[in-house]
Amino acid sequence: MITLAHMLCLSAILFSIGIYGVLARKSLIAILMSVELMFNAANINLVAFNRFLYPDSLWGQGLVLLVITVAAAEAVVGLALVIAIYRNTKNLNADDLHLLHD
Amino acid sequence: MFEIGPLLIQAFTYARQFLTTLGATPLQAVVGIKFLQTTLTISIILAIPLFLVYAERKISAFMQARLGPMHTGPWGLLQTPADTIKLLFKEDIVPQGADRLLHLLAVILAAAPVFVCFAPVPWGTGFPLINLDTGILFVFAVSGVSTLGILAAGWGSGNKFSMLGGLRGAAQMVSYEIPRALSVVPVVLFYSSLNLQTIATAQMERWHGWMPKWFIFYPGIGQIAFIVFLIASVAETNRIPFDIPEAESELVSGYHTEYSGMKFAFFFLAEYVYVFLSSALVTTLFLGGADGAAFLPSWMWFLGKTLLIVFLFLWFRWTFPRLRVDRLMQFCWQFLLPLALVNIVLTVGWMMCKTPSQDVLPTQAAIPSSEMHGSPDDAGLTKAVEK
Amino acid sequence: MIFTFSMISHLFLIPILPFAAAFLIPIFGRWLPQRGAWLSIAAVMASFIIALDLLLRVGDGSLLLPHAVTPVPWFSVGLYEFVWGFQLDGLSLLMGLIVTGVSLLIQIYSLGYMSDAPRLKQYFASLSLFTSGMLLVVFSDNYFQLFIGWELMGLCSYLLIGYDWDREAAGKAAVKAFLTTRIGDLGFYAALLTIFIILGTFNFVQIEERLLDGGLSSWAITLMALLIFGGVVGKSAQFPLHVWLPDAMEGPTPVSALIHSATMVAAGVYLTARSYVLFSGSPMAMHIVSWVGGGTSLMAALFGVATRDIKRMLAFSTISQLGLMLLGLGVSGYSGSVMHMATHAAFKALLFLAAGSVIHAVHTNDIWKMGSLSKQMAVTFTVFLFGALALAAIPPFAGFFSKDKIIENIYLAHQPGLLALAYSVSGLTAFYVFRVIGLVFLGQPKERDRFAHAHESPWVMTIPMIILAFFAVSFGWILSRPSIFETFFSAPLHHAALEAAIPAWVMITANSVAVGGMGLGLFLYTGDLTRVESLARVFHPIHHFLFRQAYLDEAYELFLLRPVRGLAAGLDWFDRQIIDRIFVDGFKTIADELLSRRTPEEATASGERSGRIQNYLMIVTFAALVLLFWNSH
Amino acid sequence: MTLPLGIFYALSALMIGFSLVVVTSRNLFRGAMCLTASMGFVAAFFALLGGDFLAASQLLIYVGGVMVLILFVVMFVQTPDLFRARQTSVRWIPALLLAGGVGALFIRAFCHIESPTELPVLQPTSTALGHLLLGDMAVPFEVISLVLLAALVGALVFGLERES
Repeated sequence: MITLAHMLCLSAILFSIGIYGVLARKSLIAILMSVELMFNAANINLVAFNRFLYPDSLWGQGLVLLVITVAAAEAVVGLALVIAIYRNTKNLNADDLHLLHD
Repeated sequence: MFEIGPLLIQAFTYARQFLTTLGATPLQAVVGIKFLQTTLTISIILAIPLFLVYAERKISAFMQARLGPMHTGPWGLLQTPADTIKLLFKEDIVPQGADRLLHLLAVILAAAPVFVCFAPVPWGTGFPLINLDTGILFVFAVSGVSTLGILAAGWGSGNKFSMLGGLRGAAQMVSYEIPRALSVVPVVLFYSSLNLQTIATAQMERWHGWMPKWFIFYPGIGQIAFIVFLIASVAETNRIPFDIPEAESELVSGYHTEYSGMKFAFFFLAEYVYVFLSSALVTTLFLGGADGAAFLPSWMWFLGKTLLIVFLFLWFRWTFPRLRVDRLMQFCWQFLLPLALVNIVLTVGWMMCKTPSQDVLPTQAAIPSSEMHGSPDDAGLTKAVEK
Repeated sequence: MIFTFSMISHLFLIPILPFAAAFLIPIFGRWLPQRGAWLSIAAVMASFIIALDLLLRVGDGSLLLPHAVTPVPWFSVGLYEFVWGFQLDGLSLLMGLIVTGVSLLIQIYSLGYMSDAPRLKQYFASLSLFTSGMLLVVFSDNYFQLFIGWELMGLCSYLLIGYDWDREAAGKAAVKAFLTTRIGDLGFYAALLTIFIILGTFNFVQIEERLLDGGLSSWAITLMALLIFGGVVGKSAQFPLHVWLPDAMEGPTPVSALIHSATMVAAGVYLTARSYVLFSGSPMAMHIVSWVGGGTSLMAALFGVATRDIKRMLAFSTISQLGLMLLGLGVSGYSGSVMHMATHAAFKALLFLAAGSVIHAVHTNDIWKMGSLSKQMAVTFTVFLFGALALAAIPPFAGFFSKDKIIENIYLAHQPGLLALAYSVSGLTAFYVFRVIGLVFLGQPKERDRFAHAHESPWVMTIPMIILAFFAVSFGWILSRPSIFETFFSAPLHHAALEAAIPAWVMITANSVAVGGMGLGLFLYTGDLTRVESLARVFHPIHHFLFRQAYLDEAYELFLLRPVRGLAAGLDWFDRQIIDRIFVDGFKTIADELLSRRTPEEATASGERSGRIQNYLMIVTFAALVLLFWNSH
Repeated sequence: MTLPLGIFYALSALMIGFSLVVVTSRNLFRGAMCLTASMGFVAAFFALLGGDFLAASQLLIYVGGVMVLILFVVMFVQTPDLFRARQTSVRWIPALLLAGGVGALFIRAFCHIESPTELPVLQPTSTALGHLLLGDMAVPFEVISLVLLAALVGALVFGLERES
């Protein structure tokens, strides 16, 4: 039987993969993709909690819908930024983007 | 009298009992039967493009006062099998600069979703493969995946033209998905359910006894929704008025220039199946699905209406000039989308004044799936999965 | 309490009309005639008519004073309900009439005076806003609402002093005025708080009841009174905070006439009169008020003698008269000083307008450059003369009645020092007023070119002056009629007026001193000025000392502003060197150290750039990890 | 090892595999494709856990919309070195340790959660979700539309070529 523990461990693995991606990847788009991964891990958690702990209500799924929308909005703005950065600096290497710093 | 639906259901139940007697647990039996049903459906669906290709050739020929294929078999009936065999033996070339895996994956991504979309479509009484509660949404979701197939095809073939074709195609499909989904909203609102089966059966009543209560006949809201959905579907399948991605004259047939042989055939197959799926959706949503007088079996009615719509698609091909890319986008965003939105408002208005007293959104208890026409073992599946 | 239209008795309308005009003018100014001037005048006139109507209804007995209007609920904080409350009693009706009347006349006057000035919309909007602020102060029935009007007036005086801000001096003067009055307002604000804490209410009537039923320690009352007096000192330019008024003359003359003579500066005296129950409750407060008032009036009178600028002379005279009023209040001469406030408003506004028309003609403020203008500007001369006579308190004129009452009260209060002070002030006042008349109107023309084209001001300026002149002459007599005196100047209930016989010599000395000052002034400064030069040589050090206003401005700069600037510089150094250096940069170096153990330069040199964004993300994740680990145990 | 558990393990193995490819692959396009695959599997998990409407909307929004966007941007931004250079910066060792640490801690914390075994039968959720979204969650539902509007405008502002 699939239990809550299964689901949470799965989402934990996915989440840590996402963190690794954000920390280690060079290109901005890869970072954005890893962030999407983390969003999905969180969503799995929400649905799992909703299914196992509060089966009769649907608040978890409602929240996941909102999270999906916000993640989509965030991805849109992030990608627009990536395009703008690429157009100005012709490279998307996260390490080179330190204009705000000295 | 030739209602195949119930016959099939009995056949499948006997098969399931037979499997359980063979020692399979009920869950395994149900899954086995489902497997059998899906193969059956897919084989039917695969047969359709063969017919459609032939039909398109013939009809376009008649429209241009010529005869079309006549030599291969009587009246050219064997033309499509001949084509497929030809394509089978063609060498399957993969461009040198291209990403081999992606080149292959693109075809799968473009073709596979369409077959999945046929699951919730109600052919007739007792027919839908699975009585899916989120019917129409599931169809849109899965058909969205085929957009990725086009992008992958564009990128996978390595050359600039196909990439451009891929980009344009994907942009077109993504933007036409929105008016298509919005044009369905009035139907969903009206019958307050996403389930295609419920929508089809809800259109079974009659006005004054003779006029069928199909959604298309609702004055105003029905026609607009029908037209918007039809146009958006034509665009979604990249057919002539909107076939920018593989416009021969400009982009050397777009994203599937680098495809040859069986992969190319698959793309065409996917396109025609998609046309058939769209017309099936049109019939389910607007023409009352399998609703028709008793002298013909319900699935025959369904097939007839769908082929009628397919004829429309073919007819469009030889009547409308190709749209320029920006015109195409402008048409979608500045005409179709607002029209669909206005239609939603009109529908709500209609529903408000139609039944002001009774709560328009019936707090419809979730209909236990077994009670519907759907094959009885659906319920079995859900229970089994749960165990 | 549902707010219905009928509840607005027209008393509410008085402050609201100018307030509305103040906001309509900037919006619709461009299309209104005279860029909105007439709208502002119409609004003030409407308020004046309403006040007049109230006066008439008081006159024929259909309205008894004090008459409270049902308050309009505004907002409630905790238990206390803040309301828009209006109250009508002798004092507020009188002040309301004066404010609307004087403001009306001055706005008509400034049609002529400001005809060629830029930004007229802003000028008239500020004037209307000021009038509504003053009326709000005058008619409000609680301190909170009075404070709102008080602040509004401060704002408008800043706006109007700094009217032509392209002149650097005007800008500086406006800021100076605003800051000095702000210091005073701090006192008043503190008073508001203490009153609320101790008495729990802002409403005057409730305050009076709670004070009368006693049980309050005297130091509390004194504290409240003195804090209020702080606000009064700031607004009415008394001794420590008087420096802004002479500089405020940078503003256009009608502004000085309205704000810096008749209304705003009188608001301080009004406030003291309104909270008289507090002041009379603590003898120490009364003592301080009278001595501060007296001292200021003497100082200002001395400065007045030594100025070269006609408007500065009037400013000093205003400060001195205000000091006198506070002196009167200090010795519990309530009715005398309130009457003096009223008469002073009339003749001081008149003097300012006349000075304005003189400046308008000769385009300079320096009285030593003017001469024998009486022939060219006969009307202005006669009007100025009436004002001067009223100011010097020569018997038939307005000033005599009110100043005489104040001197009587001083005598009754058995304060010989203050009495001598009062006498010298009235003498000096007469002297410097007629010194100016001698120099400006009577003597020979000092510079021929100014004298040549000097001409009388247009009717729009002279008519308001003539009306004010009429009041300068008759106002004292009118106000001292028993019936009017009773309604307007009856002291607050519990205060028993000291009714004792006043010996004749008190009045005789007062008048003789005044006439003596007038004679001396005229004698010295008309005709040939040789005598003046010889006197000047003898008194030069004193004269120069007074001319520089006892170097008070320089003293403030030295003892107040410089230390404050020094402190600010020190704090800035502390913040920049210590806090930034240790905390902000420190963490950054630690973080960089912790992670890449290489500064960015080394990193770039070695080809591997230490990506800053991901470094910080690393820190964040590490911290999260530590937290996670810590609380899972 | 009942069928659902089998399905679960298969799906999760595939999903983790695809996510690892996303994070480690040199070729960005391949990474994006694998991300699409893993999102498909997430939708499968939603369906498994009773969120049928959710699974469809995840497919529709993420796979149909966001991934198409990401692929668009990857296509626009194809710098030559994008496919040859090492994709992870030198810090991948500390990153791996940190990610591993966080993952391990989470799993250690989650392992011992016991959940109720008998659960109600899965019901279709579309109607109920509809009532919930427009009933109790009406305010967040409206606010989300503002968030989307802001994102739209923001994206336009950043994305548009300015002729300055």
